[in-house]
Amino acid sequence: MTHQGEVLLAVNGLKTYFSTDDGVVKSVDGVTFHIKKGETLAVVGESGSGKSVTSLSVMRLIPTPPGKIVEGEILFTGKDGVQKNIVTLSEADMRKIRGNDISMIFQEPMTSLNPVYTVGDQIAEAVMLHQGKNKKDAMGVATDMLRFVGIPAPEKRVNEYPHQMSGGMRQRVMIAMALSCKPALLIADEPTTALDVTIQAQILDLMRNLQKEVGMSILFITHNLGVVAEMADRVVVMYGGRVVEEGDVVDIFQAPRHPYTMGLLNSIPRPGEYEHVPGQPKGRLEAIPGNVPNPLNLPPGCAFEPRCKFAVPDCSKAVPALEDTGHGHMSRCIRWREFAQAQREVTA
Amino acid sequence: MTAVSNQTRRTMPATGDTLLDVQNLEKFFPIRGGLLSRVVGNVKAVNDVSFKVGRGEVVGLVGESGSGKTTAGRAILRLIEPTGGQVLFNGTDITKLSKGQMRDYRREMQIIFQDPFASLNPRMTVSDIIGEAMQIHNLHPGKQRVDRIAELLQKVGLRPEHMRRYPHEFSGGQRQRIGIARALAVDPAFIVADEPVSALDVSIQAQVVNLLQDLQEELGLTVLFIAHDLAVVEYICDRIIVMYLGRVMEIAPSRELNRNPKHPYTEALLSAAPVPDPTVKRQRIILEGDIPSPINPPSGCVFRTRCRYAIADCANIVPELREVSPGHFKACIRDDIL
Amino acid sequence: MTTTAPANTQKKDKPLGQSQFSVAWQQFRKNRLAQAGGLMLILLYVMAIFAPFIAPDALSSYSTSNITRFHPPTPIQFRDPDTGAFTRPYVFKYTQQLNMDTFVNEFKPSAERCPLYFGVRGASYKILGLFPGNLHLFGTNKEDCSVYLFGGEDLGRDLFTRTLYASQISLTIGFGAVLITTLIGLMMGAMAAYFGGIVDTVIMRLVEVLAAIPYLFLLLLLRSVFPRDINPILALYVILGILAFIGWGGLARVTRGQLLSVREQDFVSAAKSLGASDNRIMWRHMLPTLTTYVIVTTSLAIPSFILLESGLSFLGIGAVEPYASWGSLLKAAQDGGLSSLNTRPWVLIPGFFIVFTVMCFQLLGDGLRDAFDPRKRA
Amino acid sequence: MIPFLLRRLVQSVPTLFLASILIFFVIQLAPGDFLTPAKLNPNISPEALAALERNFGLDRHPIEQYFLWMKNMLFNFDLGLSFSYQQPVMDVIKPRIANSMYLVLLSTLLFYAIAIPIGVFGAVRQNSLGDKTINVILYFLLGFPSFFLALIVIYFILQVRSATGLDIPINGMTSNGFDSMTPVQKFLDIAKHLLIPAIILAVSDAAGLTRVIRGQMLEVMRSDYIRTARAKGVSERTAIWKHTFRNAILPIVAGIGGLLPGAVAGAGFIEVVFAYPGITPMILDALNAQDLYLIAGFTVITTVLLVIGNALSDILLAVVDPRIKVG
Amino acid sequence: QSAFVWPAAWTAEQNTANKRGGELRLSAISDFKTMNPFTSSEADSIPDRMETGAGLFTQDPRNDEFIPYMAASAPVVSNNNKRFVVKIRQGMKFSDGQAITADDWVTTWKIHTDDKVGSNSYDTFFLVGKPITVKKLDNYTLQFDFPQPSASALSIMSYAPWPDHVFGKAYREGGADAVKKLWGLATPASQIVSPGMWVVDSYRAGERTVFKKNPNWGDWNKDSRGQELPYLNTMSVRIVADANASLAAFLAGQIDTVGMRNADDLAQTKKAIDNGSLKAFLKANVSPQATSQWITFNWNKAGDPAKQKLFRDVRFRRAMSHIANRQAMVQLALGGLGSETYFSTYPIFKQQIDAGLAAGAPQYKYDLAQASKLLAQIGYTKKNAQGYLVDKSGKVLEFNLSTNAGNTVREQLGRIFADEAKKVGVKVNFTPIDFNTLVGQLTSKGENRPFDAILLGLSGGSNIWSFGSNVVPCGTNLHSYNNPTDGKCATSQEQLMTKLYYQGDAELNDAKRRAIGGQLMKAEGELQPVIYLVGGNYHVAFNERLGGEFAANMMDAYYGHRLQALTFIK
Ligand SMILES: Nc1ncnc2c1ncn2[C@@H]1O[C@H](COP(=O)(O)OP(=O)(O)OP(=O)(O)O)[C@@H](O)[C@H]1O
Ligand SMILES: Nc1ncnc2c1ncn2[C@@H]1O[C@H](COP(=O)(O)OP(=O)(O)OP(=O)(O)O)[C@@H](O)[C@H]1O
Ligand SMILES: [Mg+2]
Ligand SMILES: [Mg+2]
Repeated sequence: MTHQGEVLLAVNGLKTYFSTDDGVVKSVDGVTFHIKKGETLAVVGESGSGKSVTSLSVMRLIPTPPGKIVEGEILFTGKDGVQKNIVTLSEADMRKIRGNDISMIFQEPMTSLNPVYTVGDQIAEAVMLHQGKNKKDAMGVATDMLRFVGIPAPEKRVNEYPHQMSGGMRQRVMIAMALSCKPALLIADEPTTALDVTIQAQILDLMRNLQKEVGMSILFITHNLGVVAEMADRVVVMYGGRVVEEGDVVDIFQAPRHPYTMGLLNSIPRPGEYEHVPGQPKGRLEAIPGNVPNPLNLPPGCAFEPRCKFAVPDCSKAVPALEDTGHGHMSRCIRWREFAQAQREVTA
Repeated sequence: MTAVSNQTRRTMPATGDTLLDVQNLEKFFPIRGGLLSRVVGNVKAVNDVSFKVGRGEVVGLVGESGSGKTTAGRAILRLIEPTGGQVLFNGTDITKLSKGQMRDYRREMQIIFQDPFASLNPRMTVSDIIGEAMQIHNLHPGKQRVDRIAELLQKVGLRPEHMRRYPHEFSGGQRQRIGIARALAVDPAFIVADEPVSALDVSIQAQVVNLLQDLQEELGLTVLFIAHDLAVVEYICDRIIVMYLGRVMEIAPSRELNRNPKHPYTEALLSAAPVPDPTVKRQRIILEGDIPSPINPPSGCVFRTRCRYAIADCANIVPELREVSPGHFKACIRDDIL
Repeated sequence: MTTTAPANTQKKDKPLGQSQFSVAWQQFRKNRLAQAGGLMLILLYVMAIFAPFIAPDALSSYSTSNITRFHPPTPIQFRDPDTGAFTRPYVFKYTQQLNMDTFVNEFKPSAERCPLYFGVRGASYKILGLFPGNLHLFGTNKEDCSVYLFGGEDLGRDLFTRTLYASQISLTIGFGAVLITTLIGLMMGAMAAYFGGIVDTVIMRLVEVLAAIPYLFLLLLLRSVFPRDINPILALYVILGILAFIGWGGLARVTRGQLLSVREQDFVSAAKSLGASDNRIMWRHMLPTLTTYVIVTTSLAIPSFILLESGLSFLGIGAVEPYASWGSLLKAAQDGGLSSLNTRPWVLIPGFFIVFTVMCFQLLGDGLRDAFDPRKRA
Repeated sequence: MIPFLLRRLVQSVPTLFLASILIFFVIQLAPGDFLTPAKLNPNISPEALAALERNFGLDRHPIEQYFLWMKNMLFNFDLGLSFSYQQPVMDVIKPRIANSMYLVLLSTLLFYAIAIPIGVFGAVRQNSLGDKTINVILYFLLGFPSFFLALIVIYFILQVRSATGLDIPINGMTSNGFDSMTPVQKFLDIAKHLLIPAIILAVSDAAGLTRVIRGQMLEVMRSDYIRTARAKGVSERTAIWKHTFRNAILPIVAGIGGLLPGAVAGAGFIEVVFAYPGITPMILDALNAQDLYLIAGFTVITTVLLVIGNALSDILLAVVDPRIKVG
Repeated sequence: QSAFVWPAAWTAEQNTANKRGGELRLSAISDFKTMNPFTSSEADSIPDRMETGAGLFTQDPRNDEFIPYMAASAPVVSNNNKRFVVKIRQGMKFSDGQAITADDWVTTWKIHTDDKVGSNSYDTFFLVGKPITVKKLDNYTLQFDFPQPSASALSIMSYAPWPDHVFGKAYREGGADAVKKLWGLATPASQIVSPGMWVVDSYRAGERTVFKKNPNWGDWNKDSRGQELPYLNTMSVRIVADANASLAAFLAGQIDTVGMRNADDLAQTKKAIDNGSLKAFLKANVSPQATSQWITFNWNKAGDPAKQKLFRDVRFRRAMSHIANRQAMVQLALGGLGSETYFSTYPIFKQQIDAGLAAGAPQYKYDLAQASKLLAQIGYTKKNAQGYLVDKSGKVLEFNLSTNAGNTVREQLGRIFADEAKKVGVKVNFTPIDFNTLVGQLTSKGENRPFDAILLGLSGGSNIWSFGSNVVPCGTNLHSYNNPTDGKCATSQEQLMTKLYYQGDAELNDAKRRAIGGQLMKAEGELQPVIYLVGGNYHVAFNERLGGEFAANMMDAYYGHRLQALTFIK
C-alpha cells in the first residue's frame, strides 16, 4: 500500500435530493467522508439509507431529473494528480474520470451486463475509450483481465455472452471491467448481496487479492456486517441519508458509539454463538424495532430517534452533530459519551 | 412483550413421534425439445431425498441457490406434484390423495414464501388475503372472522387497522408478516418457511426471525425452515439438512453440524459465511467454480467436482446417507476426512 | 423489549385502503393531456346519448319536394341586418338554383329570416330507446327553413343531426365489439391455459388461423354470408359480432401467456396451499391480474374499431341507409370526390370527429397505461 | 436450426389446413357465385350459363370442389384457376404481390425511419414539450382513416400540380412512357409514384411503433446495464444508440417476420385510393366477383407466409438476441 | 382491291394538317382480365379494344345503317332472308402480316359456339335456340345460314375474325382447353395478333395497357383524302381506382377523356377549364344514357294470394307509375341532369321512342290524385291512423321494395318512391340488399318467387331492335315480373308483346320494324308490367389536344363523341 495516508476522495457536505410526485426526497443529506489511497472504506446502513445515492453522486450518475446534487463537494485526485471537484466538472471531463479513474460495480450481476454484447466487447469498450487502444488490443486486454479475475479459459469466455455465465462469473466480469483501466478508486455497490454465500466468499477473496495487486482504494457498500468485518479498513454507517458513525473497523465493531450501529450489530446471528441447550428456551436476536423512516418525512431531530431504545426527549429537538469521539471515530449521537463510558467499564 | 413461552416442551428429533416422513422424494422437471417437443431431458431438482421431521421440531434445510430447497418444500406440500417418492404426513401418504382429500390436509400444512412481494396478491386487501383461507375452510364464520384476522395481525406484530390496506402499502418486513399471518390463519400443524428472511434487510430479518421463533414456541408448530444462510438456520433450528444439487449431503442436530461438520460441502458452506468480527481472520475454504447443471449432474457424488477431498471412487459411487454418529447422517464415502 | 414492536411509522401522506385503482387515479390526475382526452370522450358520449334531443332534426328526414342537396351551413345571425341591433338568433332561408353554366347548385340566402327557438317540438324519438320525447334543443319550427349547423348532405339532410346520430353508432360499435372481443379473448385464453393439451392446441391454432387470414377479406366474406335483407341496424350488430369474432386472437394469446406465468407466481401457490379450488384461483387470483392490461388495450382497441368501421363503410358494408356512422358519412364525402373538398368541405366534418375521437382515446389510453405502470410509482 | 424448421413445418400443417377450410367454405356460404352477375346479362341464355357452370366446376358439391382443389394444391402445387382471369391463380397474383411488396417495403422503411428517431427522442426527452407535441401530432394522424387522408393528400397534390405545373403523380405505379424508359428512369419513376402513398401509410401508422419504441427505450434506459455503460464513461450517444437502442428494438425485430404476410397482403385501402396495382384492389374485386380460387389461393399464400414469417421472426430474434437459441 | 374510305362526314374536324402519331390516353376502372377474345367476358376488354375496326359491316353513326366494311359489298340475301353470302374484302392482313380470310371467320364462329369454351358470345350465334351456321365458300366468300330471318343479321355477322392460324390451330390440336390457355395476361405482347386497328403493345397488371396501331390496318383503311389510318400511334388505357380518380386524372391532364357522371363532375371540369388549369371541350346533356332504372312487381306470389292479386292488377301498377316522381328523381338522385323514362326502350333510341308515341304508347306521369283514384278503384279508400290505406279487412296496403345495396342512385330513387307512396297511403318497405341475393330473387323461376318488388336497372341493347331478347318474351330469364315454372304468359298483352318481339326481330326493314316496336311499346305501356323511372344523361368532356371528334349533333351516348380511327393529336 504505497500512498497510505493521502486522501484520494473527499466528500464534503454532500446533499443529493430527488424531487418526486410526493415531495422532495432528501436521499443524501449532508454526507461527509473521505477515502485514503489504498484503503477500503465500507459504507453500511439499511436499505434506503442513501448508500447507493452517495456512490452514484460520486460517479455523477444520479438520474437527472428527478435527482440532483444540490450542495456539497466531491474532491477527487485522479491519476494525473490533479484534484478536481466532481460536482462542478463538465460532462466531458466527467466521462474521462468514469471507468478510468473511478470504476463501479453493482449489486445485480445478472442485470448489470448488456445482454446483447459479448463480455469481451463490454470490457474492451472501456479500454478503447480510455486508453485509445484499437479493438484488437482492447480485446487482448479484456482476455487478460478475465484471466486476472480467475475466469478459466478466458480466450473462450471473452467471446461469450453474459447469459452464458453464472452469477458469480458475471460478477467477476464486472470486476474485470471495472479494473480494466486500473482505476484509483473502485466503488463496489453491494457486489455480493445477490450472490450465494459460497460464491460471495469467492468474490470477496478475489477483491481482496486484486486490491493488493493493483493498489487501489475501494468504496465498499453493503449492509452485511460480516462482509464489512472481512473487507473494510474503515467504516461509515449511514442512516436516513446521513452519516451516523464513522471509524476504524475494529472500533466500530467493538466500541460502537451510535445506537443504530449497536442495533445492527445485535441483530446479526453469529454462527456458533447460539449453542442453546436442547430443552431450554433459545435466546433472542436483539432486533431494531420498527422500519426505516419515510425519507419524505424524516423526524426533525435524530432520524433514528423513533426506533432508538436510548432515546431521550432531547433527541427529537435537533439533528445531532457528527462528533469526533476520539481517534477519528465519529458519532452522530448526543449520548455517545455514555456509551463510551459503558464500554470502558465493560473492558475494565 | 410476552416472554418466551414455556408451554411447549420440544421433543427431540426422531425419538418422539414423527409428523412428517419424506421418503425418496423426487422432482424432475421435463425439458422439451425436438420435432414433436418430446421430453429430451430432466432437471433433476430434487433427487432421492429422505428425511423425517418430528412433531414440534424445527428442521432447517440449507444449500446454495438452485440446490432444490424450494422444490423440495413445495413438493412436500404438493404445490408441485412430486415425480416420485412418498410424503407421509401423520402416517398418511399425501402424494396419493385426490384433490378433494388433499384440501383437508392443506389446513394442516402451510407455507411462507421467500419473496414477500410476489406472494401477496396485489389486488387483495390484507383482510381478503388472510380471510381467504378461513373462507375456504369455513373457519370462524360471520363476525368472528374479522376478530380472528385482527388477532392474527396482532400476533404477527401488525395492527388491526392494517386490515384494509393493500400489500403495496407495506414494507418488505411487514409483508412477510402478512404472509406469516396467512399461513397461521388455518391453525396449521406444519409450516414450510421457504427462505422467509432472505429477501429482507438484516435489521428486519432479526424481527422476522424472532417472530417466527415466538410463534413456533407458542403454538407448538412443526417447521421446515429453508434458507441458504447457515447462521440464521443454526440459530433457529433443532436439526439441519444440507442439500446440494438436489440431494441431501448431511443431516445433523444444528449444534453438532456447526461444530462438527462431516461432509466437505457443509464444511465449505460453514466457512464461507463471513464473520461479523474484524478481529477474527478465519481461513476460508473457497469452493472453486459454480454449482453444476442439474440436468447433467456429475456422476457418483454430485459434489465431487468442487470437493477438495475428491478421490477417484467419488465419480463411481453414489454415496448413501449413513448415520455416522447418533442423529448425524452424511452422504460421503470418505470417513478419513473431517 | 426483545421481540419486535409493530411498525409504527405510519405513512400519513397516503389515505388508508388505497387500492391499485386509486393509485392509478392519482397518477392519472397528473396527466393533463390524458385527462383532457378523457373529458372530451365523456362529452362525446353524452352528446351521443342525447343526440336526438340536441339534434334539431330526425336522423333521416328530408323533403322529397324541396330538395336541398348539399345545403351550405347556415350561420346563426344575432343582429338585425337593417338596424344592427341584437335580436333573437335566426338563420336566413336559402334559395337554390342549378347554374347551368358552371353546373354548381347555387344556394343564396334570401331575405326571409327564420328565428331560432330553444326547446321546440319536432320529430319524436326515444333516448336510449327508453325515454320518448319530441323536444329538441333548438330549431326553427319551420318545415322548409331549417338550421344547418354543419350544412347538408347529398339528400339535403342536416349534417349536424346526422353526425350526432352517427356518433351513437360509431362510439358504440367500438365498445360493443371490444366488449365481445374481450370476453371471447379472455375466455378462450383462459380455457387454453387452464385445460392445456388438446384444447390449448386447438385454440392456439385457431388464433393462428385467424391471424393468417387477411383480416379485411375475412370480414368481407363473413359479412356477405349474412343476409342483407335484415334490418340495417341489425346488420350493424352483425358486423360488430364479426369484428369481435375476428379480433379475439391477440387477447387470447396474451391471456394464455399471462395466466401461464401467473400460475407460477407465489400468490397463486399460496392460494393453492390454502386449499382454494381451481375455480376460485382462476377468478379471484389469476384473471384479475389482467385487469390493467385489459383496461389499457380496451382504451386503445376501441379507436381502432372506429377506424375499422370507417374502413368498412369505405367498402360499403358499414352502416347503411338510413342509419349513419361517422365512417359512412365520410364515405359519402369520399364518394363526392373532389367536389367534397372544394365546393362543400363541410361534408368532411364527420371525418374530423373520427380523428378527434381516436386521438382522445389514444391520449386516454396512454395516460391509463402510464398511470397503471407500477414503475412510475415511487 | 434444421430440426427447428422441421418442427415448425409440422406444426403449421393444421394451421394451413384449417385456414384453407375456413376460407373455402366461407366463400361458399356467401349467396350467389361467380356467375350470378352473368344472370343479369340480357344476352346470356340459361343454356350458356349452365355450360359455364360446368366449365367452372361450380355444379359440383362444395366438398368435392374443396377436395379437388386441395388435391391439386398438394400434388401439383396448383392453386387452381381464377374464374375471371381464366388463368392459374399464381400467375394472376404474382405481379400484384410484387407490386404490393414494393409499396409495403418502402412504406415500412419510411415507417421505421420516422418512428425510430421519434420514439428514441420521446424516450430521451421524456415528457418534454417536444415529446408531447410529437405524440399529439402522431395521434392526430393515427386518427385519420387512411382513405380519408389519401383523399385530402390527392386534393392537395392536384392543387400543387395546377399551381406549379410539377408532374407529381397522383395515382398508379408508373408513368405513361414507362416501357420505353431506361432502367434507371424506370426505377426513379416507380419511386416517384411510390413515395406519396408510402409516406401516407408510414405517417398514419407511425404513432403505434413510436409508442412501442419509446416505451421500450424507457424500460431499457432504466436497466442496470445502461448504468454500467455510463459508469464506464461512454458518451451519451453511445449509451443511447449502442446500448439502449440495440436492446430496445429486440421485440421489434421479432415482429419483422410478421411483415412478410403483411407485405403480400398489400397496403389496404391506400392501394385502392391511389389505384396502385397491388393485391388489395384485385382481391376486393375477386371478393365481389366471388372468384373462389383466386381468394382461396391468395389466402393459402398468405397463411404459408405467415408461418414462414413467424419462423423467420424467431430466427431473427435469435440472431439479434444472443440469449435466445433456436432449436 | 380498294380500301375502305372513312367518310369525311364522320368527323367535324378534318385532319388537314395530317398530324400523325401521338397517344390517346384513356382510363378504365377495373383491370383487364384476359387478352383472349373467347374467354373475355366483360365490356371494353383488351380484345374488345383490339377489334375496333374489324367486322364485316359497320354502322353509320349518321343514320344507324350497316355498310360493308370488311365485306367487299352488301351481302347477297336469299332463302327468305335467311341466307347471306358475303364477299370479303381482299388484301386485309392481321397485325402479324397473315392475310385475313374466310377461315378466320369460320374458326372464330366455331370456337364461340363450343360450349366447352364458355364464350360470352355463345348466345349471339343462336336464334331462339337454333344455331346460325357459317360456311366458307371460298377463301374470300362466306355463307351465313340463319334459322329464321333476323333484323340483327348484319350485326350478328359483324363479329371480329380472330386468326385461324393461332386459335384454329390450337383448337384443332387441343380443343377448347387449348383455346382457353391462349392469350392470358402473362402472354408476351409480341404473340398477340389483331385483326383490328389496335394491337397490344404492353400490359402492366392493374396499371395500364398500351395498344399500338396495327401496321397492316392502314392498308385498307383510308381517310377521305387517301391517308392511311389511324393517325394515332398508340392508345393507352390506365386503370384507376374509381370514377373520382379518373376525373382527377382528367383534371390533371393525365388522360384525354372521361365520362361525366353528374353535375359535380361537370362543375369540377368547368371550374378547371375556367381557371385555366385545363384546356378541354365540355358539353353537358348531350343525350340520354342507354340505361334505365325500373321497379318490377312479382306476379308469382302463390304464397300471398292477396299480394299476387294486387301486383297483377294493372290499375295498381299504373298507380305506382303515377306515384313515381320522376322529376324529383332527376333533380335529387341525378343532380338535375337526367331524363324521365316511361318505356323499356331507352330514350336515346329516339326514332323508336317516336314510333312508340306515334302508336299511342301511354305515359303514366307523376300524379298522386290519379294514383289515389286508381287505388280507390281497387278498393283502397280508407286510411288508418298512421295514414296508410287499408282494405276492408283493415290490412295495410304495403309491399317490400329492394334494390342492391351500395348503389346510391338506386337507394335514393327507392327513397323518393317510398316517400311519395306514403303520401297516397301506400306503405313501401324499402331495403337495399346484397346484389347477388337480389339477382337470385329476380331471376328465380316458379309460382312463388321470393320478392315483392325490386328496383334495378339494365343497360346494353342495340339501336337495331331495342327490345331485350331475354326480357320481353314470356319465359325468358329477365321477364322479371312473371316467370312461372312453365314460362307461360299470364296475360294477353304479354302474348302480344312476345309475338311482336319476334315479329320485329325478324323484320329487316328499319321503318317497318320500328312500327312494330311502336305497337310493342303501346302494349307494354298499357300493361305497365315494369315501372320505368329515370335515366342519366350523357355529357362529353375531352382534352382539347384531341382532334377529329364528331359534329356536335352526332355525339350521343350510343356512338360517343368520336371514332378512334379519325382521332388525332393536335
Ligand atoms: N430515482 C429515484 N427517485 C426517487 N427517489 C430515489 C431515487 N433513487 C433513490 N431514491 C431514494 O433515495 C433514498 C436512498 O436510496 P439508496 O438507493 O441510496 O439506498 P441504499 O442505501 O442504497 O439502499 P439499498 O440497500 O436498498 O440499496 C431512498 O429513499 C430512495 O427511495
Ligand atoms: N418449474 C421448473 N421447471 C424447470 N426447472 C425448475 C423449475 N423449478 C425449479 N427448477 C430447477 O430446479 C432446481 C432447483 O430449484 P429450487 O428453486 O428448488 O432451488 P432452491 O434451492 O430453492 O434455490 P434458491 O435458493 O435460489 O431459492 C434449479 O436448477 C431450478 O432451475
Ligand atoms: Mg443501494
Ligand atoms: Mg428457493
